[in-house]
Amino acid sequence: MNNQKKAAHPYIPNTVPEVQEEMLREIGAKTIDELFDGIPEELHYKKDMNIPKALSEYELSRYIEGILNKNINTKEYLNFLGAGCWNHYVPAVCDEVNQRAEFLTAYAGDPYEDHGRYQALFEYQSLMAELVDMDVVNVPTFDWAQAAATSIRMASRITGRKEVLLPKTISPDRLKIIKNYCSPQIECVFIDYEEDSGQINLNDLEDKLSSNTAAVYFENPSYLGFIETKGQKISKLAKSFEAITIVGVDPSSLGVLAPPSHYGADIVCGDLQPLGMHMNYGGGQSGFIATHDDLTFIQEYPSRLFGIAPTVVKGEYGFGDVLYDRTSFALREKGKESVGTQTALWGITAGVYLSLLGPTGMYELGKSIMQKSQYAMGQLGNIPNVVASRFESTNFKEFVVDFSHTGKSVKEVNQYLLDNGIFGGKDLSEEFPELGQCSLFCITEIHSKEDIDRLVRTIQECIDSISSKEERDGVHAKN
Amino acid sequence: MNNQKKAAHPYIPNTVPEVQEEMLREIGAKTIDELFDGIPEELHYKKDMNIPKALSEYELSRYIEGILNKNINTKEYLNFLGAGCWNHYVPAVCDEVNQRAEFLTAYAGDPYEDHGRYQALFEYQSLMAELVDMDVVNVPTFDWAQAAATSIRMASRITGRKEVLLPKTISPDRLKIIKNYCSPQIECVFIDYEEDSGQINLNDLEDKLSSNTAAVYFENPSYLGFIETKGQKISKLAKSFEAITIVGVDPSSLGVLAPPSHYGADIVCGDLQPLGMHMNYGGGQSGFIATHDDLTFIQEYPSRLFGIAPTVVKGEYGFGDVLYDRTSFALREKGKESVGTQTALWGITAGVYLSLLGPTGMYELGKSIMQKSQYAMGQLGNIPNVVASRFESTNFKEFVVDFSHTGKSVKEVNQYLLDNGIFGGKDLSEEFPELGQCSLFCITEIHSKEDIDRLVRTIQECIDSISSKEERDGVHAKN
Amino acid sequence: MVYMQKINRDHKVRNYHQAKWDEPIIFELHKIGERGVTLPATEEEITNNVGDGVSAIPLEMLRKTKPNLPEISQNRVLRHYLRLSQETLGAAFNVEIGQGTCTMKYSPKINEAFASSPKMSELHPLQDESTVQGMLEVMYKLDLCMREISGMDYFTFQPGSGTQSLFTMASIVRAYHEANGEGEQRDEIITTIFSHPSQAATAAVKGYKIITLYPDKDGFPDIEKLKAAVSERTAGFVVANPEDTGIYNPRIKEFTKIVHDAGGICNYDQANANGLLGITRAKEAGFDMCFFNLHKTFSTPHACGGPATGALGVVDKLMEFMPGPLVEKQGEKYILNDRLKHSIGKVRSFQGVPQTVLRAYAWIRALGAEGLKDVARVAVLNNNYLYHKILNIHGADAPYIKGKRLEQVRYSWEKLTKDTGVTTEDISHRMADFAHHYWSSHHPFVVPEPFTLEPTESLSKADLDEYIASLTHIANEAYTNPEIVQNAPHNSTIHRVDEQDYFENPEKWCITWRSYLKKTNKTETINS
Amino acid sequence: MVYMQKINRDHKVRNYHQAKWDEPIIFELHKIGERGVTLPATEEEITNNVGDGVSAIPLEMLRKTKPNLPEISQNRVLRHYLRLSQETLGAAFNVEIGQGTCTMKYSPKINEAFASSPKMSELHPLQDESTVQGMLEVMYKLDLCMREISGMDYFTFQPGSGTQSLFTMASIVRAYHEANGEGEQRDEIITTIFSHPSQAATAAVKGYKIITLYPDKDGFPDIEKLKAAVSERTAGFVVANPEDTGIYNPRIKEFTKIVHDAGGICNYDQANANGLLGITRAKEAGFDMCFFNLHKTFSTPHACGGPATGALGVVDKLMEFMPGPLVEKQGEKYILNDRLKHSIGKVRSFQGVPQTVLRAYAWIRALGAEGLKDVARVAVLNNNYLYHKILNIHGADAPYIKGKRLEQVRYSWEKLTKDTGVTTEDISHRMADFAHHYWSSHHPFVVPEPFTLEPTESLSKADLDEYIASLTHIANEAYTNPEIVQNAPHNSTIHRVDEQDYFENPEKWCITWRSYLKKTNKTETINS
Ligand SMILES: Cc1ncc(COP(=O)(O)O)c(C=O)c1O
Ligand SMILES: Cc1ncc(COP(=O)(O)O)c(C=O)c1O
Repeated sequence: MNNQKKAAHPYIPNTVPEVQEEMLREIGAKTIDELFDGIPEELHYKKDMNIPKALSEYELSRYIEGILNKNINTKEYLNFLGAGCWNHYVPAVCDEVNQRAEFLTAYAGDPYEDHGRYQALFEYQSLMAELVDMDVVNVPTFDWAQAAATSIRMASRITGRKEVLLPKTISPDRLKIIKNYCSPQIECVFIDYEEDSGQINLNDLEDKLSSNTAAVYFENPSYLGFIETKGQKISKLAKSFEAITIVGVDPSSLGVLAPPSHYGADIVCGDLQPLGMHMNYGGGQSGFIATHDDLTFIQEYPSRLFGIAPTVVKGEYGFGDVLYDRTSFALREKGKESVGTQTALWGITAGVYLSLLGPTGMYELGKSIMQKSQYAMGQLGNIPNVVASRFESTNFKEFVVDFSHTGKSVKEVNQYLLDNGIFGGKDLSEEFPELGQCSLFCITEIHSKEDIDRLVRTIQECIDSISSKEERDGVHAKN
Repeated sequence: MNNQKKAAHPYIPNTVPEVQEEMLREIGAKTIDELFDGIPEELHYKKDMNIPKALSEYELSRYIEGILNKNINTKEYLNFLGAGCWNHYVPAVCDEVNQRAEFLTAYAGDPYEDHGRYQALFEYQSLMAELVDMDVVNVPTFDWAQAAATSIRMASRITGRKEVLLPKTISPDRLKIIKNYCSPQIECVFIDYEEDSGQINLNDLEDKLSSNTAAVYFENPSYLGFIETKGQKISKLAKSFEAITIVGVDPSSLGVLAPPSHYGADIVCGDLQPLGMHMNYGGGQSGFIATHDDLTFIQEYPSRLFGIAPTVVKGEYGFGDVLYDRTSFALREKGKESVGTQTALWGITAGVYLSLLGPTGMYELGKSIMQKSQYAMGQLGNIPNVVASRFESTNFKEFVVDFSHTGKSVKEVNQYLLDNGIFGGKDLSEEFPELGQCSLFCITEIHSKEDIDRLVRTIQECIDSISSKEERDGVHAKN
Repeated sequence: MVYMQKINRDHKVRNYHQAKWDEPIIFELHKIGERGVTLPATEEEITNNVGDGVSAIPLEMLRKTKPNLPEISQNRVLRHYLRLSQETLGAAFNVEIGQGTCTMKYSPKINEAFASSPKMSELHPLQDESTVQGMLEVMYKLDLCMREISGMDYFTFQPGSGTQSLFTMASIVRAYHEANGEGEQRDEIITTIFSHPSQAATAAVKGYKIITLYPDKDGFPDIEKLKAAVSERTAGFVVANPEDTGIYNPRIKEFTKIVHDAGGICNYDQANANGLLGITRAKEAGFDMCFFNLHKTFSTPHACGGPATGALGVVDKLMEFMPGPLVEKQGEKYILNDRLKHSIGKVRSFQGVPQTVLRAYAWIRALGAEGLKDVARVAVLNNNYLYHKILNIHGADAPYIKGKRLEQVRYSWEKLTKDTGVTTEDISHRMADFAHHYWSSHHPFVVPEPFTLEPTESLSKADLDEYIASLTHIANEAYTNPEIVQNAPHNSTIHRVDEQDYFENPEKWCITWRSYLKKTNKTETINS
Repeated sequence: MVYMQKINRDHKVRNYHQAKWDEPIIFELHKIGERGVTLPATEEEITNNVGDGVSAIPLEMLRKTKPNLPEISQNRVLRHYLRLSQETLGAAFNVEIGQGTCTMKYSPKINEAFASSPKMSELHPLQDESTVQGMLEVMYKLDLCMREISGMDYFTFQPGSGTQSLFTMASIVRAYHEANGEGEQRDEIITTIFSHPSQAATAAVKGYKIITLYPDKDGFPDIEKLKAAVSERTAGFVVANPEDTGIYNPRIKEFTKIVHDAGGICNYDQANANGLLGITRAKEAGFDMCFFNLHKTFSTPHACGGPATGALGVVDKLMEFMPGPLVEKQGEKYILNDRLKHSIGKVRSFQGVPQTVLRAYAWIRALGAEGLKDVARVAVLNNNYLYHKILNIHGADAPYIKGKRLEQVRYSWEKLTKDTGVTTEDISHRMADFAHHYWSSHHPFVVPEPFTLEPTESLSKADLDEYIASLTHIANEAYTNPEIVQNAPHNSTIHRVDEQDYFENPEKWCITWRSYLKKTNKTETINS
């Protein structure tokens, strides 16, 4: 009973020696090593990898939990960061569905094994289509940035043109991705914004539009949180140059904000993360693209598009891939861009979220975000020398707070907030130096009045205080 | 868009007014109130219940998490409490299975709807049967205490006798339950233990055995953690009086300890909690009963017993209730005791646990508990004036540490440990005053050497220190 | 034919098939040497210090051979149980109406998140009170809610079910009379035939003689029989109201008065209180104790049959008899009070099943007073709608007084069985073909060919209509094609268990796999 | 006949039926007024302060009518998706062999517990570094492990998949040559036909001309063609090894040398590295970059097709081109370094999908160096066993060089199709009847009537035998009863999609429900 052999690993049943021998016999090989004979001797790795030895499940869980305990999460601290990843409430049903072992571990089966996956994604497409009020939505891509890049490439293919106009207020992080996806074929040209309002400068837009313009891309709400109100004018201008209008949108706004299709967008894209995804340190992002049911556009999607069809049995819904031959799966480099594993589970989850909230929920979501963020702007604006919001536009969810006149840098304010259990807004001073000491705050439905008041109180305190570090160093922040 | 009606509650679809009207029309009623006409006016509750108004899911989750945050759990503090609820590692697969929506929300369906539930419980019975090496195991009862009480009542019915002998070292909490379940029909008589070893005093047992004795009940390991070694002798003695031997057992010991059937037990019972149940503040308890495949015993089970059978289709396993007509479901007060909702999900989970660990895992579990608890006893015993273990017997998992000679009460030691992030042992000084300042510590496979060393260090510190309270009060603990 | 055509979905019953995985018994998955999970290695320093540990075990107590458990890799264990789970029709999956008296309602997912949080699941029941203030707060606050709902004065959540609550009530009745010196004399408990069998059974466990009242022609427990039954031997009375018939007994206050006048204690079985929340209370009807099943009315999941909780409330004078400890509030702190003078002791280890208490409390807070009342109102609306529709099905009836019912109804297929030979059991099997549960009744079948349905507030009108359509469809089949019903199920995981005495004959029954192997070793293989 | 008889379980293929729920499309569950979840109410003080909030929205930007989403109670939404989940054959449920090239292995449950912990899931990606030290530690330590496994010098986990890794590699190739002033000149990337289509496709996205090598008679990319292809226009070479055939190209070092000599960069697609862990490494084979799919070799769940992670490693000289930021260790602290001189910028928002990085790291730690090597050894053993058995099935073959294969094989039913008319697609459908996945191949079908199987280390011999038995059974059916194969599936949730051009014809395709409603409104209902 005590002379135990090396046990099989729980994840690898056939580490049992007798089984290995039996299988080798069957194959007609003597050793497992023999099976690797096809690899030239010189390429055999002879050393032991420097990776610690196996942990049992309990040891592993204690070890990993120990590491994770070094994090401080947004349930522990009050969070006002947004800037592309937003702190919304995730209904428990969303988690239940995406943690179901079936959905969690399915992959690329046919509708005959994975009917449920196909239906759930078809439903996601359909629900999202209602939110943006367009007839075609794809199986999700990676994130907003990549969805935007693909939308731009679609526009470029459709128009045969090689230039895209984008607003200067675009998220720098997102822009990096778009640029990389567009280069070398498509050039990114930037449109100025109106200094007071942040809105796209229509004159500049008109100046830059040309017969080279494949598309005008803009966002609503913008990265800096304000609502771009001249959507209709922008898309008309674009159309007048036969350019395509692409609008990136935060779907959590669409219960109250007009969907871009209502002001002339040809392609709508954005991120699903607000619709039921935990932030996951950024791992909840998921991109969508929507268009009208127009062959010209549909055939340019690189993504899978699931369609509905009857089966040979009366009453059954079947599903399958629409125009599969567009894809790189079918045509390799001749296909439209590329497709592969993206973020399907988040698509299913977003579908669950939209089903749960329904039209009223989406309206209330938007409304409560409008109310709470306006309240926060008002309260923050009451702090002497704090300007909230920096831009004279209407904001949704996010807004720029200007600390330039407080004698404190955003960095200092954020450090003070952190010391008091609050994650302050995104520091914009590097990305947008022209704005001075500005910070992007995000308020959603999860913030109670007390949360906002606490933020305001703490910032007030911070501004009133001479930071202890300053005291220690005997210097004052200069800005 | 703004004039919203009172929304339907998410949990109650038919709170939609139009639907209610339609249904009332169908029924032929005017109002819902009318449906309650059968309740006399004077019994209608006219007031509003004093229960706060509904919270949305997010509000609820923040509220409840706020309350739960007031707890300190055993992942945060190092825990050495056992005493009937034990801190073992729960493999993730156990949680996955018992959180599956199907198992979580099933109840009392037939095998034609709930085949999986029947099979999983049949398998649990079968796995547990191997652990105790007997042929019959029931669908789980509430907990060890109630399983023991039922075992005693079974014995009483079989023998027609009204007295049960129990060791004085039995868990007081468990005893309260047994007594309540036995009264008024069956009297509990206590057997002395040997002062040095804690073992049942065989002379006293022999004195108390008589033709009134329905059963001798004892535990292995005992509540105080030592292994009762004279099982064979006890059961022989019992048999010589035609009494039934019942042994309560901690199943986590059965990889290394002989199952009671090997030393003459007729009925074996115990708690499943160590086999894959989180402690849940005591909500993980679950009782089992096992016997031989003997009609005399089987017909006395109050519990459901699932059996296997063929169906009309070749190769199908079917399941159903064996001897259903024993139960109170079938026979009301003429049935054997009573049956109803108990702890079936924990039975399924224990089955998963046993399947995961297998024979080797159960052996290693027992072995590592033996090793670690012996190590802990050794190290604690090295602290001057600390006696570990109080009893000269071999222990499994738990052991009694005697602080009587340290000048500290268990209460003081535990407070010191608590202040240092450790839940100390169960204070026995009230339950077993004859033992002085004794404490029951529990060591399982989850405790690392460093955990044990930390405990020992901290106790050493405590004993070395004059507690600040004593200092403040200017008094010394007297004991 | 150019455009897409609409897919015809006019079928009236669901085109269903249950998952069928044909899984072996877990022992058949055994492969020597495989492992499902490994355990933490004991540190070398410990092994050096104490050796292998097991050698310390006295030889007579050492296990000689390892238990004959299967050896299976983790993946395969998980796959097995995942498959079995799919073969189980949980309440979350079906139009859950057919398990009458069980109040199968929606168990909100958010409450599972609370219950499985380590802040709940990783608490040891003997932790210092200062470290479980949150847990105690929940228990205390649920107590307060329950008091509002029932009018009782104190609650315990120790009982692990309705049955254990009934047992606890019987225990308290005994302790009460004993404290009054009438313990011996009062040896009878009165109950009714439509009450849950556990009412009678648990009273018998507590040593009581049982007197069972049968229904009068309207379906109410016969009040004249009650009058005749009470005496100085009456210890208590235990009843549900409504009973399984769903008819509220309007004379209940007379009942409790009769019992009280005879010196007995009145116990209210409110396992299914779903039609009564905020509508009427135990106290006003004259009861001394009542209990609720948190796993029924209060939405906690049924978990294949527990763990669960019976929330037991008592009036003031019975407080000192309750099982301890009780959670109390002392200033800002919650404490456990275990100093109840005449306490019956305990009925379940520690504090019962606290994770269920937490779920129930969260459920109440998600509804508020108004929502709780909506629960009752909609449950009753749903039930009356169903009732109305079923009375229109050929062959179906609901015995006893006509008019409205509360939250459930016991129906009868007496006519259909007479007409067609198809029994309620056959229909039960056939309902499985459409993904429905369907329960007949406890024994004895006072109502012939009974079935008992309880739609809760969780179901929509569309759900009810689906269930009704399935019943109607099967009733039609019974009249037109009875074999299809009698040979059902057809679309379940398994087919009918072969009609032999596998469960009654000691030579054939196999309660465990080892028993199956032993018994079948003596015989041939069958090809049924 | 007295004793229990053994139940005959000698059937060779699984007696299976997939769950079939016949669920409507979610819009059909709409009932006006129902709600799935409610949102927190805005406090009155706020409303008093700012009004309804929406009035502030400029009129032209205000949504005029609510989105036409369905209104459904929570219970029903959950029921719908739970049912759909059961209709999905997740890897956790089947003998997962049939999705060749996808490395469908066991995703340990413990890793899901880590990933769904709020300590992971509730982190915002822009939190101060001091508050995400645990997260950064995991990323850093996985980087170190990956370096060991590959020999590369730095890893990024930003790419969201294998495809995005390939895109990133192409981006780095471009940036590298641009930095060397050869950006314009080097405009060709060489790949192979047996490589994943994304290799060619992503290079094309980065503006490259693609040169595709076809296999020689043994199945290796034709080395002579490579020699002919390279030139001063060669920017890079990208290849998998083994390719989908499972044959390791023993001359791989010659390949990389040829490309290097021409000035190109060599990229190794190691999406499926399951046969190679601890056996052979990218570095020694001469590659400059490689990537692993954490959702394949490293066990993270495939999630219906993401979120996922491609772990991309580069040699030192390419470090400055990587997408930023990288996680680095500075003393005891982990920091994000975003100061890479020639960085291509980014490919995915923030840091990619960190919860997947966490899972993969936990998986590696559960295995250790030895366990990782066992993964490769057993994956290869399993594959050769399967290969050996399949070659014995009448009608099946595996083209190209005979002898051992590594972790997968591309097979062919060429003979069976010729003999019987049954195609690989038919067999795919029939495999569903026994709960199996089965994948043919990417296009074009270089191998006729192909199928591609990849058993990982997660499967036992019994699992493999079951899969083989199903294939053998179907091959027999093809020869004896081809219709049953050609009309399959029979036991799936649904039957074959009607053979019309529903997915190719713009008048018929319906990519959303609203589109379906619009198009079918113009037509009759069909009763297919
Ligand atoms: C009226 C009534 N009483 C008691 C019970 C027993 O409850 P439990 O199953 O929790 O023991 C039930 C359960 O169905 C019931 O309906
Ligand atoms: C060899 C190879 N490369 C690339 C990929 C693409 O990976 P992903 O699906 O993650 O984009 C795959 C996926 O199947 C693959 O097998």
